[in-house]
Amino acid sequence: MVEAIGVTKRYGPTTALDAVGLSVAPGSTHALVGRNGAGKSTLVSVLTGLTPADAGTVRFHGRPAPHLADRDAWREVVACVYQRSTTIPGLTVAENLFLGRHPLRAGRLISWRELRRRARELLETWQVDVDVSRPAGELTVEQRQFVEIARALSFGARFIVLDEPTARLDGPAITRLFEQLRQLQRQGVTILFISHHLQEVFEICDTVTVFRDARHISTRPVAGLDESDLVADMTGEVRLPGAARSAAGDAADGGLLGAAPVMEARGLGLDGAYQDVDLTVRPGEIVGLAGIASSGRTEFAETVAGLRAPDRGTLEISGRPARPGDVRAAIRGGVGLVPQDRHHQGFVANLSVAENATMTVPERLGPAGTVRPSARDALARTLIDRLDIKTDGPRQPVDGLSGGNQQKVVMARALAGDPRLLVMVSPTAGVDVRSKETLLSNVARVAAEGTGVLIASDELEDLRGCHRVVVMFGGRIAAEHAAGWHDNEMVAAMEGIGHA
Amino acid sequence: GSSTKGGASSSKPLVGVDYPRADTDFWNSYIKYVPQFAGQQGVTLKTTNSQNDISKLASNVQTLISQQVKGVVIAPQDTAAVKPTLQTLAAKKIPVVSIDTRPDSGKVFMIVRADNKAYGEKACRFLGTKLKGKGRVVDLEGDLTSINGRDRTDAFNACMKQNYPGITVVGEPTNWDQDTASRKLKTDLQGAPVNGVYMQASFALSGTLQALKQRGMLVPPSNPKHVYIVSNDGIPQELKDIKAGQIDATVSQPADQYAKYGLFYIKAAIDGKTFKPGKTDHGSTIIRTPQGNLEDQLPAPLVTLDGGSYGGITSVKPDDTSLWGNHLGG
Amino acid sequence: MPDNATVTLPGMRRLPALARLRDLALIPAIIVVAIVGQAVNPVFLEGGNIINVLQTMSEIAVMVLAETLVLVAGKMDLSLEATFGLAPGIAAWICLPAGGSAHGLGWLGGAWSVPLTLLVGLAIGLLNSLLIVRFGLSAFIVTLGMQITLHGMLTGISGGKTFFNLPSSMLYIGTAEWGGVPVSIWLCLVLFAAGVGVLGWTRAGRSLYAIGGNTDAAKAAGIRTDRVLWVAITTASVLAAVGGLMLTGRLASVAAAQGTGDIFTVFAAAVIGGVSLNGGKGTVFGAFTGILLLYMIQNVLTLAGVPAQWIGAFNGAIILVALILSRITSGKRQE
Amino acid sequence: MPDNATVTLPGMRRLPALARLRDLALIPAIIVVAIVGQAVNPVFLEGGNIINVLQTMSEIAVMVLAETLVLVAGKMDLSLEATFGLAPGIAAWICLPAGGSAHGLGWLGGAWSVPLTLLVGLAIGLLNSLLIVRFGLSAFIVTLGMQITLHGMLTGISGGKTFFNLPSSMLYIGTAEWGGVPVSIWLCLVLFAAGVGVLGWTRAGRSLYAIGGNTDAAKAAGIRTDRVLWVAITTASVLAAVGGLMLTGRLASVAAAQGTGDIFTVFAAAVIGGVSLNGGKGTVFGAFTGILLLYMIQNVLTLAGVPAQWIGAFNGAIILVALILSRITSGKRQE
Ligand SMILES: Nc1ncnc2c1ncn2[C@@H]1O[C@H](COP(=O)(O)OP(=O)(O)OP(=O)(O)O)[C@@H](O)[C@H]1O
Ligand SMILES: Nc1ncnc2c1ncn2[C@@H]1O[C@H](COP(=O)(O)OP(=O)(O)OP(=O)(O)O)[C@@H](O)[C@H]1O
Ligand SMILES: [Mg+2]
Ligand SMILES: [Mg+2]
Repeated sequence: MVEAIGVTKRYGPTTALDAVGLSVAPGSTHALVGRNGAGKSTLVSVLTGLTPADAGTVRFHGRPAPHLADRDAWREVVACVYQRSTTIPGLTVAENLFLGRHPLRAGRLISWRELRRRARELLETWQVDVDVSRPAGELTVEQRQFVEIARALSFGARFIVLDEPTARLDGPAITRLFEQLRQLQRQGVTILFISHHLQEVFEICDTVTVFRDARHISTRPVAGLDESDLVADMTGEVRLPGAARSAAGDAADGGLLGAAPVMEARGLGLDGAYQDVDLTVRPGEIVGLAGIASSGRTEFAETVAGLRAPDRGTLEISGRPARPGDVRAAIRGGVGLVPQDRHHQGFVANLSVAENATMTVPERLGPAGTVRPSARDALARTLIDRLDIKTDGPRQPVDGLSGGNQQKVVMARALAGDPRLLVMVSPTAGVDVRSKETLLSNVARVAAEGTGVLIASDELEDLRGCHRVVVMFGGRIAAEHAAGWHDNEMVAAMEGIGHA
Repeated sequence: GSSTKGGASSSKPLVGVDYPRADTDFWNSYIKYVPQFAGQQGVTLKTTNSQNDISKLASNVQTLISQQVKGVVIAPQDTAAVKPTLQTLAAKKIPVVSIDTRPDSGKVFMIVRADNKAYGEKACRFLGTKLKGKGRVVDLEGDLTSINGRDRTDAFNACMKQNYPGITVVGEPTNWDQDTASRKLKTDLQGAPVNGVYMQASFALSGTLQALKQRGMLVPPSNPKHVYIVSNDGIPQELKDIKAGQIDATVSQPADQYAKYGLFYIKAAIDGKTFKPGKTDHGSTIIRTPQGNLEDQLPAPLVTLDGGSYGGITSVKPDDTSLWGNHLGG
Repeated sequence: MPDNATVTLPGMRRLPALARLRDLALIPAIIVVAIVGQAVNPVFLEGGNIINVLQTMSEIAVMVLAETLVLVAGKMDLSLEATFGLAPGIAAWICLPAGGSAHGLGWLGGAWSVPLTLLVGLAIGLLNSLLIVRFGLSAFIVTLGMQITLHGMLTGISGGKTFFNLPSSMLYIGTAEWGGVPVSIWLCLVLFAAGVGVLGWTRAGRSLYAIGGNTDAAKAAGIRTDRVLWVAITTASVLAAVGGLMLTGRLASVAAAQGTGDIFTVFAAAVIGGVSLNGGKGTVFGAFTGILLLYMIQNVLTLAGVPAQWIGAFNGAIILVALILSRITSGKRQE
Repeated sequence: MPDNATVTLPGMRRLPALARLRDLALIPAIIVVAIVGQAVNPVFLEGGNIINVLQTMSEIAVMVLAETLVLVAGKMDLSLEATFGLAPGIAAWICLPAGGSAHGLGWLGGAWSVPLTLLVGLAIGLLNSLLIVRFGLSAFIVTLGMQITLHGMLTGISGGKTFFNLPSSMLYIGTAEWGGVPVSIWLCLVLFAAGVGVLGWTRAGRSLYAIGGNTDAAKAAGIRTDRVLWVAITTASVLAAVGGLMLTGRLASVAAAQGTGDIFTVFAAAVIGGVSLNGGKGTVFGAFTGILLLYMIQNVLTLAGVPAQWIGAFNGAIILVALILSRITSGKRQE
């Protein structure tokens, strides 16, 4: 079906792809896994004709790939959901869905009514409820992700590439996605599926290819394979996953004894998001805030970090009432934040890793409002090692990093100030297994050192390390589980089954 | 000047005046004079400002027409592009007086201007005489796209070539911008010695003086290093500088006369008077232009400290009461 | 009307039908000005005066249309004002007889002048595209450099003098009338109508919004971004040439300074009309209301006989006020 | 030097030490011009001429510095050129005696003129910030409106006349010399040095890059984006006022048109110097090389005695060439 032979791609000094080969059999669902920066997305943009390869060839059905400029031809052979959002904020959802293929009426004019009708139809099949004439820029991350998926799958291409489609989706959404994928599989559509959730690979893929450090490592049938083999291939070392969990476990014993809460919310409410939420986080305690997209978890977390001002209720950070909606005050009060959408709020793309990582701690960079590059780079290096960020060095611009490594930079920015309260929203979205361990074990470590942690997420791995998980549903706290809960009860709680 | 109260009565006919621009000393004194003389000449005014943009002039005249003016006074800075406007006015039988410039084509009742070529000529004669026909002179030209600027340049160069071949002229276009003027002058001062400067308008005045001062070349005529400076316009500051011996001469543009006779002729036209070539009662001559229009050529006196005569050109002293610069508020 | 119009009208999200209302944002302002104008001077609403306003704005309006194309596609073109002067200038230069007061070259007959004008516009557009799209230079600065160069070339070929006694074919659209209304007004309206249609109801037009909004995304969606940009930038230059032709006709001449400084008005009109400088937002109709508003106010000022030396200050104040008005009516922060 | 310089030099990621090389991108060009200039006219490299170039560029250069601040922060200021004229204009107007040829108001003594100039700059800056930061209006169009308004106000208060016989305190920085070098050159260099320091090595400076690059991320990192923007925009206006003061001093007068049209040069210099119009990129030193290059070339042209009518075309062509040069040396597509 599709065949990449000896594809090489360099970015300046970085080699993103080193003579890799990949061959996807017709009708198969082929997983592509690898650590952050392994070169997956780069291969994707080569396979979909967005970036030219420095060397090597790509063939579809044994025929050479179309000319780069011939976008239509590409669109016929392959459809893709890219890791980075490709919706156009200014245009409506409907138009985003049918960009470049608007339904026409007499005189080759666009029929907007028809366009909206088809858009509604399309989204209904995905049970996404958004007004199709809203600008895409106003959608939530999840909604936007679905728009992208729906668009890609609606081309009717026989070969579909999905680069971390689940990274920005919550549980039920992922289930919906997989239903659709199975349908396509039945129709004999070929799929290239990229994800850092290995269980997803086992769930819907039949073959899996592993990349490591820009090289092709292995391609094997999924059947009869177990997770540790994959991780071994990805990391190049044999080591059992779940280390993160135990790390968090250790923290659990150390924590909880902390006296005064670092964060205390009383009857906190934000119109249209969440209502009378009471929540405390103690030093050394890791509190999970579970819930699906619409549950209000994200908004609550952002309120704690000072990104939003609550409409009612009180919020205290380490005993002192927080200045509502003042991030700077929050940071100075000892709050560290890992925001939800890294591209939007996480980093300044064209600034260096160092500048981004130290942005929250200006006062440490030099006396009297000055910044000593040496001091900054030194501080940055410690963070790079601590989070094991794959980069050319503190001065590489963040836009040169792979998705997962960018996320680590955001994490570094949050940890730079040794916060007393660490607020994280979906912290491991798009982060590979090992990096996920690194991130979570860091969380465990800072907790052990007495920092309170609030993780707003729906990723079970994120939540597993928590001492307790508070589940939100429909803007209210719906349940609370102590550590050691079972996946399905947690999922059920998030779906609001049993109450509401 | 905004429109004076009271509509157009037969006694005080409504006259439209379009000001070419409001951002130069010279045209502002003109703008100041027009309302003053309007009363004197017995006309009511509607005024517009075409901000040195000929297409604005066209549409301004349109608005004047739709306000039923009986006559129009314009000062087209582009003598070619004004043609369609003149045609429109002719079609509406509205008499036109053109101030300061001579339209390349089209019918006007009277042209009131001081010959820009004469400015260049006078400047050339003065410098030529003072420099005894040899030396290096910088000509700070106006803007190549301005007809008046070009007339002054051409006349100056022609006169120099013909009468003082020993003098080299360095022409520097300045877009009427004093910073550009002073920058280019300074650069020229780097090269061979400069003996004279001709500023085609007063805009370059103080920039030039500063440039010379900075290089210690601002010395009295007695000193052989003296640089002779001729300016143009006759604004009060120039007259002061001549008295102070800072500059040596200027050509006084008759801003007041422009206003006075512009309105005088338009009123006459409305009253059905007619004129023919020959001397006038105000020391000027009316001639017939190649285009067949009448042109009242107002005198533009050369002003020098001693009021002497240079190369056959008589001049007046800077305190001469006939100079508009001497009876003007500011 | 393009749905993206909703962007700037959050309050109306649930009412797509009202989407196009955003385009009407300036209509209230325009009505107010009309009333004020009438109060200031009863001449204002007379047919003659309205035609005068429309005709004097028609040439610049065509440039506004051109700029809108480029802005929506996420680029800028500062050289339009220079093309506006140079295109007819070169045509006149080549077609006018050599020697005499005409200072032309006399290479070609007068019949060639109009095609030549468009050709020059085309050439400039292609050059701009080459530098911006092909070589990836900053559009702002490329076209700034082009603007200065082209102005300079016009001064150069004309020696600063004005071209006149132009071939009659060049004068036609600027002078002729159809049904008592100058051709330039008709032409301007037709071009804008076409613009509304293309940008609102054709794939090519919509792809401009896509490119202006997010080029990579547009590429991913199968749009040939480079090609679309070439076409947009080149079309803009040709339109500017047409505008210049209209003015040339009306003034029966090409002044060496034709177009100088107009680009400011063009941008002001576009932005006031709701076109974003960051690309991907704004409509042709909005841009039209923008330039119309500006010219109406100018006309009112003239009729009101504002003191000459304060005209400038007024013009600026107007742009600010119009801007604030459109900010209020759209209720959205601007980039 | 700001690390973001590396951004435009992918090939050098491994060599942070060379990062600053990006700033030197124009140095080769400058050297070439120097050689050509010397060949054209031996006067070129004489001290007198070099001082002449530096002094005549110093005033505009200060505006370039100001614009760089604003551009790095992701905004634009077109009104600087007007502040450049109006600030000293108002000071002169208020301090010059009423009546006589001075046409001032005579409200305050000459000693006040300099503080007044700066005050006006400050006021304009605050007004700009209010409209842009507080009301969220488009910086481009706000400052365009301001530009026209302020130019108009200068024409208005001066009645189009030039202010002469200024208080001596206004003339000082434009005329005095220290060690044979005009004060304005010293001042210009000092300001640029300060600029390099602030944008390169202070929090406030780096925060400008953060804001220009991604305002939301900067906010989320605790940077007081609004406050930083207020400071940047206001400082820029004050700097423009200083520049205006320098020119006023040098020409011992304020012309009604002072500053008009300079903004084009300012932008050209900044962008050629590597400052991005999309914010977050570029350095003060780069901007300096930009303006220096432009003025050196201008000077060479004057010395070479280029035919008057072609000067304009040359200037434009130069900007294009310089642009292409910087494109090649930086090897990165520009926005
Ligand atoms: N535009 C770019 N400029 C410079 N370097 C780049 C660019 N894009 C990718 N790289 C480099 O190429 C390598 C591979 O990046 P890529 O995004 O393909 O990794 P990935 O496998 O997709 O990682 P992730 O799972 O985090 O998305 C990374 O080291 C990255 O630094
Ligand atoms: N490392 C950094 N990167 C980007 N911006 C920064 C950095 N450090 C500080 N800033 C911002 O630069 C500005 C000046 O920094 P500074 O720490 O002096 O704040 P400030 O103005 O003194 O406020 P306060 O008086 O409350 O400390 C502030 O807006 C700050 O948020
Ligand atoms: Mg990736
Ligand atoms: Mg501080």
